[in-house]
Amino acid sequence: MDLAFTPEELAFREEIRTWVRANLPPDIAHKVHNAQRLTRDDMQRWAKILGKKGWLGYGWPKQFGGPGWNAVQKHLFEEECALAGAPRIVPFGPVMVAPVIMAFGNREQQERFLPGIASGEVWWSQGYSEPGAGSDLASLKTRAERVGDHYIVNGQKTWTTLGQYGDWIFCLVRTSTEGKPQTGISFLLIDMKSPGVTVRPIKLLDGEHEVNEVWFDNVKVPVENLIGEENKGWTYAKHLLSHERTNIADVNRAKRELERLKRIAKAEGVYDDLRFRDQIALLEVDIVALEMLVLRVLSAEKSGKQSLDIAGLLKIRGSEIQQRYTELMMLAAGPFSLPFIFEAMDAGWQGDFPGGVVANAPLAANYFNMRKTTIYGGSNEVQRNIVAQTVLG
Amino acid sequence: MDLAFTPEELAFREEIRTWVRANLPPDIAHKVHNAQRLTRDDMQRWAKILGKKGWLGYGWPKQFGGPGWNAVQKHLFEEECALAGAPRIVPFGPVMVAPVIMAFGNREQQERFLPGIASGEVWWSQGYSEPGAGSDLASLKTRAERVGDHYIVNGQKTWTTLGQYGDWIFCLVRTSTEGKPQTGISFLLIDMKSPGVTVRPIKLLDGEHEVNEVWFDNVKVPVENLIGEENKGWTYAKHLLSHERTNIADVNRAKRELERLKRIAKAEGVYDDLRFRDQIALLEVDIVALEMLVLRVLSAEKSGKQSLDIAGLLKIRGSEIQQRYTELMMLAAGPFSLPFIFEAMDAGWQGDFPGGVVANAPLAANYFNMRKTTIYGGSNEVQRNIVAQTVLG
Amino acid sequence: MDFDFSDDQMQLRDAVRRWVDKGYGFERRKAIVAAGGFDRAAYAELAELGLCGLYVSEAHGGLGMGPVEGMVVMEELGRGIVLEPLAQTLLASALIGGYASADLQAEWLPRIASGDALVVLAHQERGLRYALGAALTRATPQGDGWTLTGRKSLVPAGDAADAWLVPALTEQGLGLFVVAKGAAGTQASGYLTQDGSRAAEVSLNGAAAQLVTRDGQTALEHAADIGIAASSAYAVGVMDQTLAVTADYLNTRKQFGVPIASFQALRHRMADMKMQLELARSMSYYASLKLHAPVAERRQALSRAKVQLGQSMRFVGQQAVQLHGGIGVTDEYIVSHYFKTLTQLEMTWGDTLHHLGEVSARMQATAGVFA
Amino acid sequence: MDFDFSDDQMQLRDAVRRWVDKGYGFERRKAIVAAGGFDRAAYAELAELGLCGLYVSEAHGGLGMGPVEGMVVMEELGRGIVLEPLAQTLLASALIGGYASADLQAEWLPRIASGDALVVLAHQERGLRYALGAALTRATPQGDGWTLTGRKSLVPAGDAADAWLVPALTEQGLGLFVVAKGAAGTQASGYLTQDGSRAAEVSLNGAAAQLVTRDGQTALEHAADIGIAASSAYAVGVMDQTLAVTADYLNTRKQFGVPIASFQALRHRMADMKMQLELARSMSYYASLKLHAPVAERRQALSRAKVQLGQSMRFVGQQAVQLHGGIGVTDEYIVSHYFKTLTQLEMTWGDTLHHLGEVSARMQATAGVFA
Repeated sequence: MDLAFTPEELAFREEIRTWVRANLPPDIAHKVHNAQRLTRDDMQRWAKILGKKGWLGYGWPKQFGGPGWNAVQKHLFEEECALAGAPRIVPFGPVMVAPVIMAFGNREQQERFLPGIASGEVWWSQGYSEPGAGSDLASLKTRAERVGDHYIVNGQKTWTTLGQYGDWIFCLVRTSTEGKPQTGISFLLIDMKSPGVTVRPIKLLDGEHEVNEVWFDNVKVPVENLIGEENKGWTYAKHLLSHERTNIADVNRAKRELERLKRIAKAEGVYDDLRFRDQIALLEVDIVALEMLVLRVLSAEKSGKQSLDIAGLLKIRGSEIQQRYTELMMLAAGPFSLPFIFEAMDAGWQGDFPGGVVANAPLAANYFNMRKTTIYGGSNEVQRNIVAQTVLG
Repeated sequence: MDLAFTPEELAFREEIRTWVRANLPPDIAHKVHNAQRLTRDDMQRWAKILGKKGWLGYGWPKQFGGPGWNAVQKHLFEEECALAGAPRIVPFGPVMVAPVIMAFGNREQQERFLPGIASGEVWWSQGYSEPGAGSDLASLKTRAERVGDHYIVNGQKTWTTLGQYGDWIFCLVRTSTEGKPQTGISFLLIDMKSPGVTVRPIKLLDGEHEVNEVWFDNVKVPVENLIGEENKGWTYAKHLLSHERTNIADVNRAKRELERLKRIAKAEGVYDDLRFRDQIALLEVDIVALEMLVLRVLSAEKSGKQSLDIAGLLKIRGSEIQQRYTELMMLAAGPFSLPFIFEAMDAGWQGDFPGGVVANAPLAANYFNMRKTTIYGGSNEVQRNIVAQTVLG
Repeated sequence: MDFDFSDDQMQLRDAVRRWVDKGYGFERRKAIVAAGGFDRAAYAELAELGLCGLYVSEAHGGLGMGPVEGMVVMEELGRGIVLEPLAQTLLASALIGGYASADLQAEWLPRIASGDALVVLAHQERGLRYALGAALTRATPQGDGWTLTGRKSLVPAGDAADAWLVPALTEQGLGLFVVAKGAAGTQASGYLTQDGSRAAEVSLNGAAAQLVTRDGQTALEHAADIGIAASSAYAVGVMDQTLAVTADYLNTRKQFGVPIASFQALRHRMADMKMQLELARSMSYYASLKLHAPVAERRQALSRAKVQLGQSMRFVGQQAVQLHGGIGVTDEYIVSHYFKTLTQLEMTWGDTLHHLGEVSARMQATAGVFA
Repeated sequence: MDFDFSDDQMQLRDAVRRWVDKGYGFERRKAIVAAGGFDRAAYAELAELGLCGLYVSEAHGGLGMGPVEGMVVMEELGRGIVLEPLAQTLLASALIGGYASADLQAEWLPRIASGDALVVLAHQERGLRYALGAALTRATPQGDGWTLTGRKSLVPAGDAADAWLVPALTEQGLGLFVVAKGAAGTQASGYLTQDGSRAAEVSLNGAAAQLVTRDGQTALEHAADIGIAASSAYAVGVMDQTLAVTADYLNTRKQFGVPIASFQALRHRMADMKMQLELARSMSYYASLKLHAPVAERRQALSRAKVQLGQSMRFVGQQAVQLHGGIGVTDEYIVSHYFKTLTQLEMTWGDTLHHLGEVSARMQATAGVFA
């Protein structure tokens, strides 16, 4: 048992750090460190830089062109990116659909789709959720009927994050209504430029256009876009969900945001107010404890010697902490977080901000936005059901 | 709408205050104010003083010899008793069984039992809970078989508070196994000196002998001790439970104990420690809010104009607050609450107490003891079920 | 000790509720937010109901009512998350009616009561945070009157108002002044706030002002306490509606083939929300009923109330969003607007930690509703 | 970065676990509490397992092991809520081994390792609360040695110990001394504490003492940190067992015809307890692995750990009792003893608020496991 990273791990981290700091565009890092709005171009620029280096698919095995890193290396990469102020990698392509294509797609699909994902050229979206099917994913209703060498897809997906930018979307669709709800589901890749696909924005409580409804009206999808076997999609989807790893706790971002919280508290004059400072101290303990929890999971993954039943805790705790740091940032600014000036959340805004501190502009919006974290990806209530199952059977 | 008591209510309170302060034995008040152990004699002495004045059955209507006070007057009486340091009235006789006898007993039973309760001469116990039947009271198994002009009672009751002092016990017993569990239950009054009644102590986590098991082995009970009709006991028991009033929140005691907490915090040097003091301040707000909640219920009872759905909140909040003040008292003393010296919790103990402050002696025991409050009288989980029902249907 | 409402109070409540239900629906509110967060026409409707004159004496054309009526009205406005700042009108009329000269009263109170003049408090400055009583804005005597120079932040509906009540430093300490918006040297620039209501930065550059009182500190603290009581009542209205729509949603929404209201963990959350609502309602009563208490008792009571309200608002708002799931974080559904309103209210007139500090500093050996 | 245990560590764990399971059952523990809360025979059995020499160098007859082994052992003792204070032995041997002269080491360490001498820290004084470093006890040089006068409270197993490590004020500041129990002028009077373990008041009246180090402050802070790490590990063992018996109970106990483990509200509580357990276990690792870090980093880390442990212990202990219902508050059933042990541990080496203050005072711009 050893808390220190090995010399090899430290050298690896140094390499990553040097490269990230040299290649991350400073304008993007500045936006991330100040929670300013990122454009599609910001996200794409960074994705393509990573893609060129071969690190956009940083979790990929070597056989598919990835770096073949182990769990600890992936974590160190994520940490260096987060601390340097890199945007989070949009996960739908490289982190979500790619592993499914690698595991269950045929060689032709792999050769066709993986390069565009690895390079950052092709933007993928996720088509899982439907209205009325939240945590009860298997109750989905979008139909795909086989007609000759195509499927005809009809239905609606929702909460499609950044779907307005999507080139392709991977979808769970119903190809059979027989048996249990889980058994009639298939996994389809759909070109979003196909006739009959409509993307409609959903405005969230922070005023942002972050998620969408995606409608399918007699959309023709070639059968070669089916992953694996018909009606086996649930199995592949579960593989994908099990692939969501420790990064779900997002502890590295939490560490960066804790620094930002302290900067804000100092600027607002509450860092030396014992009452407020105690709240930060408690959050610091929470973040260190979460980081230890993450490291334990990583170590177990790396060595393969222990089987831990704690991965289910990461999402719950990570999301609570995300909500808490945005809450404390807003409370630190207090009255000066009240102005909700949409344009002031963009980089380079030249107007006056009430109280004069434009860094406060996005604080309330960040807080509002983070309410989603305990809802999405399996609500924390569903996560508690799962944890209880491990304890109680 | 008016926060002030009426002149009549203020005069009433003054009368009560004067009498209580003149008649409450100082040695008993001293014990209560310092959470020292009360003996049976302490409790009986105060009960008889109240009984002589006609105030032991302070909630009774005039027709049964009570003072006929309204809800606000009862509250003021309870408050004056609590603040003066009077022991809580042992409720099983005057508060619990007496209203059942008044409502459902026959005149002979009323004449036979009520005077002994009103005077404090006869100590009653409660025989509701059974092992295996906690919140699921209706699953009780103690049997009473009718044989001639007697019932033969067999079975076991548990958690019988202060049952070691009991002269009589009122019991829910099963007289029929047909129909729903609730329909075969009868309400019996049993002389605890009857052959076949055995009382065994249960030691609680604080080391005290506060509750008991009561065993019935072929105990003969005359049929004239049956309240109301056979198999209708569940109705009477529910009447009794609905009779537990605002005093369940025990806010008056909480106010007294908040004073004690502040005394302890001062003695331990943490009253001026901002971090600890904030905890007291938060509790103070909680207690004021609870008192307002209680006053709203009282006002509604007095006027009969509003129907409030908040009485179910009183038990939850009151018990949480009881636990919190004992917790804070213990934490105030910190290391000096660790010694667990049983004899030092009695009045007049002459030994050395570690750290020299004998007032700290009962703090841990008080904290331990109060864990029961969120469990008994319908656990707070059951209470939340009930509250949720009022909100959600 | 009596918490029943009088018949008059219930009639007042019903009148305001009718207006909110029929006249201030979610769609109208959205349109007002889109148009800048304040609607003079809606404010005029409040005046027509008599609400702008609630705290104005009958001699000056108002209703001459008190804190309980103020509470009744504010709770109903909370139900509709009404954006127009009636709380400001209540405190402005109380300040002018309680501290200003007879002339000043005669000049302003009738116009406030009629809704012709919206007068709001402009006290926030950068660096003050929740402190009352300091100010960088300076007041200088000039002839019979005064001129003010400084800058105020977050003035509610500040660019739509007709006058501002401005605390400013004189040589003798903090005074309270009234400045008409049209006066030379004044400038106001408005913007939206978190909950969709309007605020403004107000700059004063030698602006002509009338003195309300030389004891600005006392008046400002009084204003804050009226503000806390009013916002507490408003928040109770918001939370009451929040619980209602959440309960409806849980009973309607199905997952795994059953209404999610059947899940015990969610039921218990609902019970906890009910607890927080009723504790908040209790302390809202307490706040309003203590508004006429002696100053020290009043200040202590209002801080206690705000500590309870702050906790309740945060819990109820966050949990309502959570229990709604995805739809809870959308702009189209009303629950996110309740949540944002409750969030903003926590940071209005001092947040929970601030008032916990006040309670802590004011603690006595004994405590209770009557102490 | 590796959280696997070595084979040797697993063997050590198994050996201790076997002894706890077979040798230190609940009945034996009850008997020890009834007899005063400390059993020399049980302590001798710990010595036989080699545990008393865990931190003693092999040269002095010990095992020369480190914090990870200490953690492994303490967690297993926690599982059995073992009353005999091995944590004291660990810190006493670390202090003598790390700060004392070679002579003093040779005099005490072999006897500590063999279990012949139980040496415990006597640092608490009235008024100190959780502060380290002050003392009213005075040390006066006398010939080659020193004499000590003062009174120490809450000395673990203080009247059963053979010697005490005593911080006392010299003219040059706080020193650390060792005092043999038999020495003239010493007196110890023992009593039970909350969790059933033993403590004593120790009075020193010109008692002969040997100097361990003139830098008593550094040594005492080191002792506290070893104590926090040891008690954290012990608490994790207690909580692990607490969860296990609670889960068993929920699966066994029926209400309304079904096991109460089927109620979602209770299931979620269990999930929250699991969360607190694993956060605590994570921070127990962190505490032990930071014991050899530079002083400032070590102190910060151990305070962070205690803040997490304090919260976890309170939640797990209270909820375990609650989920058990009536039987949870009885003396006969083990869960109340877990609860009391966790309660006492929170107030040992500084409670949650105390260490939150430490964390707050030591905050830097950045933070994390490695900073």
